[in-house]
Amino acid sequence: MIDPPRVELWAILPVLILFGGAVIALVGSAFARRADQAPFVFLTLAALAAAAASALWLWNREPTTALEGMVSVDRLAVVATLTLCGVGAFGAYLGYHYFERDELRRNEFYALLLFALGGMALLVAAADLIVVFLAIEVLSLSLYVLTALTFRRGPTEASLKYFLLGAFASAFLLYGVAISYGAVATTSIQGLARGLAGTTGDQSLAIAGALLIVVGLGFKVSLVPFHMWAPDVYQGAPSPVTAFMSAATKVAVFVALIRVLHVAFVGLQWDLGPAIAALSAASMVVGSVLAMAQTDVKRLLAYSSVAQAGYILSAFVAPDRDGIAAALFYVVSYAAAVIGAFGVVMLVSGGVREQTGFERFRGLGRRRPGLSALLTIFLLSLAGIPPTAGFVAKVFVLGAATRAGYWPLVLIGALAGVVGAFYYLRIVALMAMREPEGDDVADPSPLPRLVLAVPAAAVVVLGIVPGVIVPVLREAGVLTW
Amino acid sequence: MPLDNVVFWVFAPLSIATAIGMMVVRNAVHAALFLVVNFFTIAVMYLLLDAPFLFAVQIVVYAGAIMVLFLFVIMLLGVDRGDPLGERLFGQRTTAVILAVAIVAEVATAIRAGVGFATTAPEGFEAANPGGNPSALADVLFRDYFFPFEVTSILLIVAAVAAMVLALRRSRSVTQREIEEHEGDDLEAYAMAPPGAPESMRGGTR
Amino acid sequence: MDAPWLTLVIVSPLAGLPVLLLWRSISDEAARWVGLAAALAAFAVSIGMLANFQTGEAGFQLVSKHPWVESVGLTWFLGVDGFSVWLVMVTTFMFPIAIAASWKVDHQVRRYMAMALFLETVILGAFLSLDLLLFFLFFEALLFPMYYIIGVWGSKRRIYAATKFLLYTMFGSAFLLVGILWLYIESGNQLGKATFDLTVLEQVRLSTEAGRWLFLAFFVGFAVKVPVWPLHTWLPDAHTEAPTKGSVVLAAILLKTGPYGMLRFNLDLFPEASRYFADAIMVLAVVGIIYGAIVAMMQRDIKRLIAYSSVSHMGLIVLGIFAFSAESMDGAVLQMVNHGLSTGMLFLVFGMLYERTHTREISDLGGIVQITPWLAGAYVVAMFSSIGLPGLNNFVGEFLVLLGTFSVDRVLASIAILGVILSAIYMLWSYQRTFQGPAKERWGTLRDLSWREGAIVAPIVVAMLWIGLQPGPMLERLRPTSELVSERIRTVQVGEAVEPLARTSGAGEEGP
Amino acid sequence: MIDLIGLAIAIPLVAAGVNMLVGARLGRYAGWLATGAMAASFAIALGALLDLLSLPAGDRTQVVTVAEWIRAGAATVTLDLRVDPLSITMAMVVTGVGSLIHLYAIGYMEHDPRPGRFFGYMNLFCAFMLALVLANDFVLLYLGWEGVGLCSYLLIGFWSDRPEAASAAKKAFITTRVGDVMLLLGLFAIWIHFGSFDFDTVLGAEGSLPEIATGTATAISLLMLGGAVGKSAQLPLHVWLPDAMAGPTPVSALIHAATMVTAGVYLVVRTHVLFEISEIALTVVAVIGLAGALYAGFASLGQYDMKRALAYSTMSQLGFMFLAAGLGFSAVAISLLVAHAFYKALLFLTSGNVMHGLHDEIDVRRLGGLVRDMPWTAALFAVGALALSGLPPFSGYFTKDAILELASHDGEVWAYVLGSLGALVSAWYIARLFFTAFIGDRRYEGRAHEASTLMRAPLVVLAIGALFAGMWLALTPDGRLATFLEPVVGTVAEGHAGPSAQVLVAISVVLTLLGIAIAWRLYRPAAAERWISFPEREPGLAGALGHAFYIDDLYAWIVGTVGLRGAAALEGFDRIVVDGAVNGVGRLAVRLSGLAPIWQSGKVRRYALSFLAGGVALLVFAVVRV
Amino acid sequence: MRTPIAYFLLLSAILFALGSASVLLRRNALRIFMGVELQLNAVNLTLVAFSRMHLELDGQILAFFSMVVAAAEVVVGLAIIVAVFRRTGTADVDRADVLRG
Repeated sequence: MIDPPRVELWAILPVLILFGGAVIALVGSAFARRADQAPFVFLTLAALAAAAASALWLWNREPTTALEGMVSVDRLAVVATLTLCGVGAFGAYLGYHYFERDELRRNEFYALLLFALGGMALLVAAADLIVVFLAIEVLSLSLYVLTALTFRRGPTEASLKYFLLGAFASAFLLYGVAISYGAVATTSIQGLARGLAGTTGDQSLAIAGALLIVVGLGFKVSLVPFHMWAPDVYQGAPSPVTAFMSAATKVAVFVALIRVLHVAFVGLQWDLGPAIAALSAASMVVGSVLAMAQTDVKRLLAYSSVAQAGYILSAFVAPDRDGIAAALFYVVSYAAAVIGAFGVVMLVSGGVREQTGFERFRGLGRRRPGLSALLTIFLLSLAGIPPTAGFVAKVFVLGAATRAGYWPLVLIGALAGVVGAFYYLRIVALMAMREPEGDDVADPSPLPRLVLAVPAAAVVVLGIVPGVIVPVLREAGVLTW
Repeated sequence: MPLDNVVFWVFAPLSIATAIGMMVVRNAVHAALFLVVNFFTIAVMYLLLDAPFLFAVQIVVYAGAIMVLFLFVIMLLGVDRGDPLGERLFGQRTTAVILAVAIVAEVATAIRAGVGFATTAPEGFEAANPGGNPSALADVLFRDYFFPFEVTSILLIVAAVAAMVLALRRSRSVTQREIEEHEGDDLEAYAMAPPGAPESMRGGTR
Repeated sequence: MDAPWLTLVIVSPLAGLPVLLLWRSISDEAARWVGLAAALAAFAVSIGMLANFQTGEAGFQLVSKHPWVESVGLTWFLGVDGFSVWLVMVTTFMFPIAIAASWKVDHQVRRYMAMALFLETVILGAFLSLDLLLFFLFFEALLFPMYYIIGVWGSKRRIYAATKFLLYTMFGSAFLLVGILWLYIESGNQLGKATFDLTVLEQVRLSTEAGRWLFLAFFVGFAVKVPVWPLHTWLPDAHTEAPTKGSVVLAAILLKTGPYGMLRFNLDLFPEASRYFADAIMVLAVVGIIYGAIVAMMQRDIKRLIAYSSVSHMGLIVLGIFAFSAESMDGAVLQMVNHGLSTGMLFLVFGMLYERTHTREISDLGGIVQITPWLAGAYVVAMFSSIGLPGLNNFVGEFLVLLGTFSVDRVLASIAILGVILSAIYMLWSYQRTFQGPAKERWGTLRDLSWREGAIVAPIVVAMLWIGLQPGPMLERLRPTSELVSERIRTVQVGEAVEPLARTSGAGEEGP
Repeated sequence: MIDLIGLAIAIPLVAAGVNMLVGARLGRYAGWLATGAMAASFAIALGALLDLLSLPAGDRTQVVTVAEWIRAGAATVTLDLRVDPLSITMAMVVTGVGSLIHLYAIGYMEHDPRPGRFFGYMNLFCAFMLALVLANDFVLLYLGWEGVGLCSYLLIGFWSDRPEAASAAKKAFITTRVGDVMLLLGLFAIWIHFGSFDFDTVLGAEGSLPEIATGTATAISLLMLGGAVGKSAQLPLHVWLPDAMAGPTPVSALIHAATMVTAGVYLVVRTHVLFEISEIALTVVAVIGLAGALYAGFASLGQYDMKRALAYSTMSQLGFMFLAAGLGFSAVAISLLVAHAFYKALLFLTSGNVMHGLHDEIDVRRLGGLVRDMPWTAALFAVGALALSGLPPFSGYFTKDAILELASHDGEVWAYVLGSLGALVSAWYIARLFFTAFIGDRRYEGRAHEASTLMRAPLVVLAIGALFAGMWLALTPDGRLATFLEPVVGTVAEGHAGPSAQVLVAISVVLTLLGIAIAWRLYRPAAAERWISFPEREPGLAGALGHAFYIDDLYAWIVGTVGLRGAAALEGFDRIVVDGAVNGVGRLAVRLSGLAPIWQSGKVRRYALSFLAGGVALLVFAVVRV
Repeated sequence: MRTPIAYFLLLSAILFALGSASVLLRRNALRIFMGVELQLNAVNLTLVAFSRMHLELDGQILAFFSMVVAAAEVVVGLAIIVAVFRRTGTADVDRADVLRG
């Protein structure tokens, strides 16, 4: 007879709520295949709200691990969960608008979205590599399906690519977990930290494990050279899915990376640092350069997200709370900007036909001043031009990298920023400085604009008074083990 | 020569051979069968490593369930004609081989540093298996790992949903000919404009 | 009167922004007036600032310092001293004029005015911030509105020019950013608390090596803005393609952020490196003077010509800064203002001509003077001001710069002075080809200056004469600062450690 | 009155402002306003002069504090004015001759559409000129210096629709600017050495020489000389003066004969102490002056355009002044300056009459016999010619020949010999002008109408000055200019070398008559077609003289061909190399980016390949790192 | 047992490499996927070997979980492949290259 495990379900309340909502939505969609989607949106939003509330409720808990050390209760998880809920809400609404407009009934969308969010919420709280692995699988499987959700040629192809490479990547991730297990005889994140603390001698095995894990996670956040799926999938997937995926996945996986690199393998930081820096530099350069010649906005943004991932990663070479806070701030501002950007693209591109070529954006400033203004704000933030959050974020991460002494990386980042400005502002120029041509397929409905004004406002506010969240993020940056 | 060595040296080459076979044969069905054999050999390895339960699971789940599923799909799609071995991507094959070898080499180096080629596993594994491997596993699984276990249930639900959503497609399946006809409209919607955009698109340096 | 003058100066242009942004259906005329009113308000406030400026103080005044983002040590830290006070004044002075000059802008007036006001705010911020990160924020924020103004309201190749301007200057500020962050971290290592506070960073002791590298990083950042030869090629394109107001602001004010940055940051923070590189930079500057003038001579496009003349004049300013003599520094700062007025007016008046003729080609014009004598007269005034005729503003600046430089390096000064001849050549030659000679009948119907245009030009002329004949009030306000800085720099020996700067008014303490 | 001297500048300045702003409305009253302003400032200057004379010779140097101009670092510049014999003499010339020329211009410009502008510029010029001569500070002097340059530019190019006028204006400004730059460098050097721009500090109070190394003094003086040469159209910066005749004739008379061009002489005299400290500089001045005198004299012989001929004669006369200054006879230089102001203004204005009477016909080949149509003008011209040629007892004799006399007394034989040759040539070319233009039979159609009284009156005054000013200034005991100037320029050392004064007088008279005789021989009415057809017969000589020995053409080639080619090359370099590099980088980046599809081929196995490669690379790092 | 643990690890490494190689080399989506399966099995072998080495069962548990994950992946993966096949009539991944650049 075995002694029963301690089951502290409160510790994963947000995750439970999300999964619960997912299951309900699933059952609902199963029974009401042709029904109106509105109830599903409300259900989703309600679930997100509840999850966010419960996360807030966890804020003041003493940092600890629960469920036999599988899940960690700390402010990092809370902040990440809140961000995810926000992103999820926008994703849900955009999806609703997207499918509603073309009378596609895709009620599974909400279930899958919630499943993915649940997996992410679990990922950001994971305290054991096996949980990391499982959570990644949950969100990946959901995303594979979401990608294909319109079953047109592009989405299915994108889904196939995403899946094949994703499976390939998860094999590496698992191999990494296995090797680290072999090296330290545990898969608990804090256990790894303790095990590696003070160990001397050749750490090749542990380092190999750590790097394989980085490969697995790096794939999800599309770091060069594991990025090549991103352009195809971002372009192929339905715009709302792209928006959700590009924002939420980065939030979740980067938080997981924080746990892996800043806790589990913190003992190896001086060994891993150069590798991280190399990945970051490669991502910034390749992403920026390849984005320059793009003539499809969605694809351009995909490449840019590769570069953005590089910027976020550059904060990881500084293994301290400031580095973490910098990375978190960047992730948050990036999430706000990118979901907004893809949202606008969705509205401009005219439904599932997804006409996202440059010609659609020519002279948008004349036809749709509102949309072009919104997109301009988002692009400015992505380009890191003040007074937007992107600027502050860039300063934060590069500052962190400087503190760690990686000033060549900083220089590369700054110069890549110039290239970035080139292609982001190319779109601005396209919208504001050229005459419109061709027919206008943009979505006229006002509500989405209002919704997208929220992240725009967030981007600007964070750019002017980053102080409103920086203390919170620094709180979240305090990791105990 | 102790028995386990003999077994290992019999099955390890066999395992590699079957893996290679899986990789090189043209016919998908044959490949799948090779893979089944390979899974068997791995199961044997589990046995050598005192993991009888996994030995069983391996045979049942993999060789049994998964590969059957594979074979089923192969048949369903009728892709067992096998695909040509000719490589169209330049340098793909060479690079792939080089990289594969590189992986083995590197992992080997890491193992040599971390474990050492000579070290054998310590005795006394029985101590870790009170009441036999399965029940001991049960203890660990349902105490320390009960939460991941629950997560796997979620995972399986998601998988089910995914399969449902993907499989219960609204549109009927189409034949190759119809594809060719519909190719066009899809292409103009999804194909990329060739990079190196027309002048009008270029905001920038000239 | 005790008020947060500097903050007021910075935010006052924004007063008009809410109206312009929120009132979507505002009529063009109303939008113009709102823009003008806000700009004038800013000017009024800056007058107040000037009134409260203590003459004879070397250090920072009217300091206001409030923590902004404590966690990173970013502070809203503003202060004005002899270097910045007149740059602020010329900014607030030129903006209403520039806005009034762009009355003819006919499409998207609302956005145009909004951008203009935003631009003014960030420029003022750049001149007034004593917190490096705050400065960099404003310095970067300059780019987009300028880019937008050039790109939307510019002429044919506007997008190319705008993009080039943006990328080129961003390229420079990339290095600047790295330098700032490096210094920030270094201050953290040395003083325990990392900060962007200039007055604190002056206390940081840098190794000679580090100091020099940082100097270069900062210098590149500013050199592109100046622009120092050979980083100048963005300037002609930007000037040429920009709308009149764009050119005016660009020439009159935006370029000054470069030399101002060198004066404020390079010299203060890296005195040793400044001395070490001074000779090389002076040579670059002199090359710029001569080169810019000669290339200007061969331009077929008036705006390009003026742009290259800017390259030449800005070279003189850099020369004055790095000659390190009190006279040359006074001259350099004065010259920043003067160049703003004279080149600004050149663009302004030519812009008025362009509104009538719609051509910038020298060869298309000719004989204008008989048709529009007043317009030509205005152009002549600006032209001779920029040639450096005594009695007009530029002479005082050029005289002091060359005098100070001569006392340091006879040879360079003697070469640089050739620019005085060359400027006469390209200016008078272009004037002859555009305004003199037999009048082309196609221009027979041109209107002369309207009262509005006259009212726009008159203040600048007055300012030119005032500075030209009575520069005393300006000089005596900036003299203490320049003497302080030049004294410090001159005491530095190349390769030796540097004593931190001791300001007469410890700006650090003031403010909450 | 001395304290009010500032008004002498202010009044014309204000008048200029008024004329330039609202001159269009004033119509022909613009001229009267300007003339009135000049008269007023003449009155003030006169008053100041009288006050000065009432003072003992010792303290005839008064400094009027006006304001501080520039103070930066250690440098201080004031707007103070200096009233001393030298400056007041110059002021008298400027205001006196100036007023007369203004008066004349009223008539001359009556048909011009924009008199306001014209008289505005004229007044502005006088203001600047007065600032130049009254300055007590080198930088203020420089202000005047550049200011007169500006006005000369504006006035030469007054009829800017005439291309040649526009070019001439530009040429004048730029050429003099070359000199100005040297002057500016001179000022810098002065500041470096003396730490001040103030006359008293730099030149030292009366008698006391400033302590300064000879080398420095030489450098400073030569730089100053550079400025003077530019302004006074001496070799080698003289090329602008003949072209400057494209401006209205009163301008030529006022600026390019009477006042502005003499600024150089004034500068040399003003700073003569520095020149005297360095002997070299002094010699250079003398040589340049003498060379200029001869060169211009001969060049004048080759001109058919009356005004150009007079321009060269001006240059030659200025050469004599420089010669005098260079030999150390500053006082004589100044007296020649004064006298020259009278008769050269007279000559120009009479030729102005000719143009005015013959609708701008000025080529002597198409004149002749004017004496019948315009007797007044002919007579006045004759007076001017006599004064210039230096026949006693006219001004030229007491001034120009005085120089030669003193030179020979000092034993400067070379100066005397060549100078006398110059004197002979002067007589020759001025007589030539008179013979070719005024006597003989008409070579023009229609009738030339005599100038109006308004235009004649000032000429008469000038003529009187031309006739007797020299004598009065040289002989009358208290009016003697030399003694008056002594406090400033020091005494003229009377040498006793060479032949006696009487002999020299005889020689000079003989030479002058000889010059006139030669002129009569060559240009008498009977020989008209001979000298008109001279170029056909002697193209080489005629060309050399006519083109003033081709120096101008040489410059034109250097600037116009070599210079422009070089500039064009540099412009190309800037466009193609410097800018090309920048754009090249951008283009390269975009090209690079265009290569994306090669690898991003859509083939998932490629993606997997690069994925695996990345993983392998990281693993390599993991194992070989140690 | 006296077979060095390293042998098992090396074996699994080799299998993993072969798995990845077949992902890179095969054009049929199904067979690519088989390669992935082989990789997962190789990893399982590593896990079990390490668990044997460390004398604890966690490794085996992990292997167990990975099997479950593999199963789930297979389900989804095959579904996707089927969907693609229905859409395009082929399982050749090289022909799924509409999205590129």
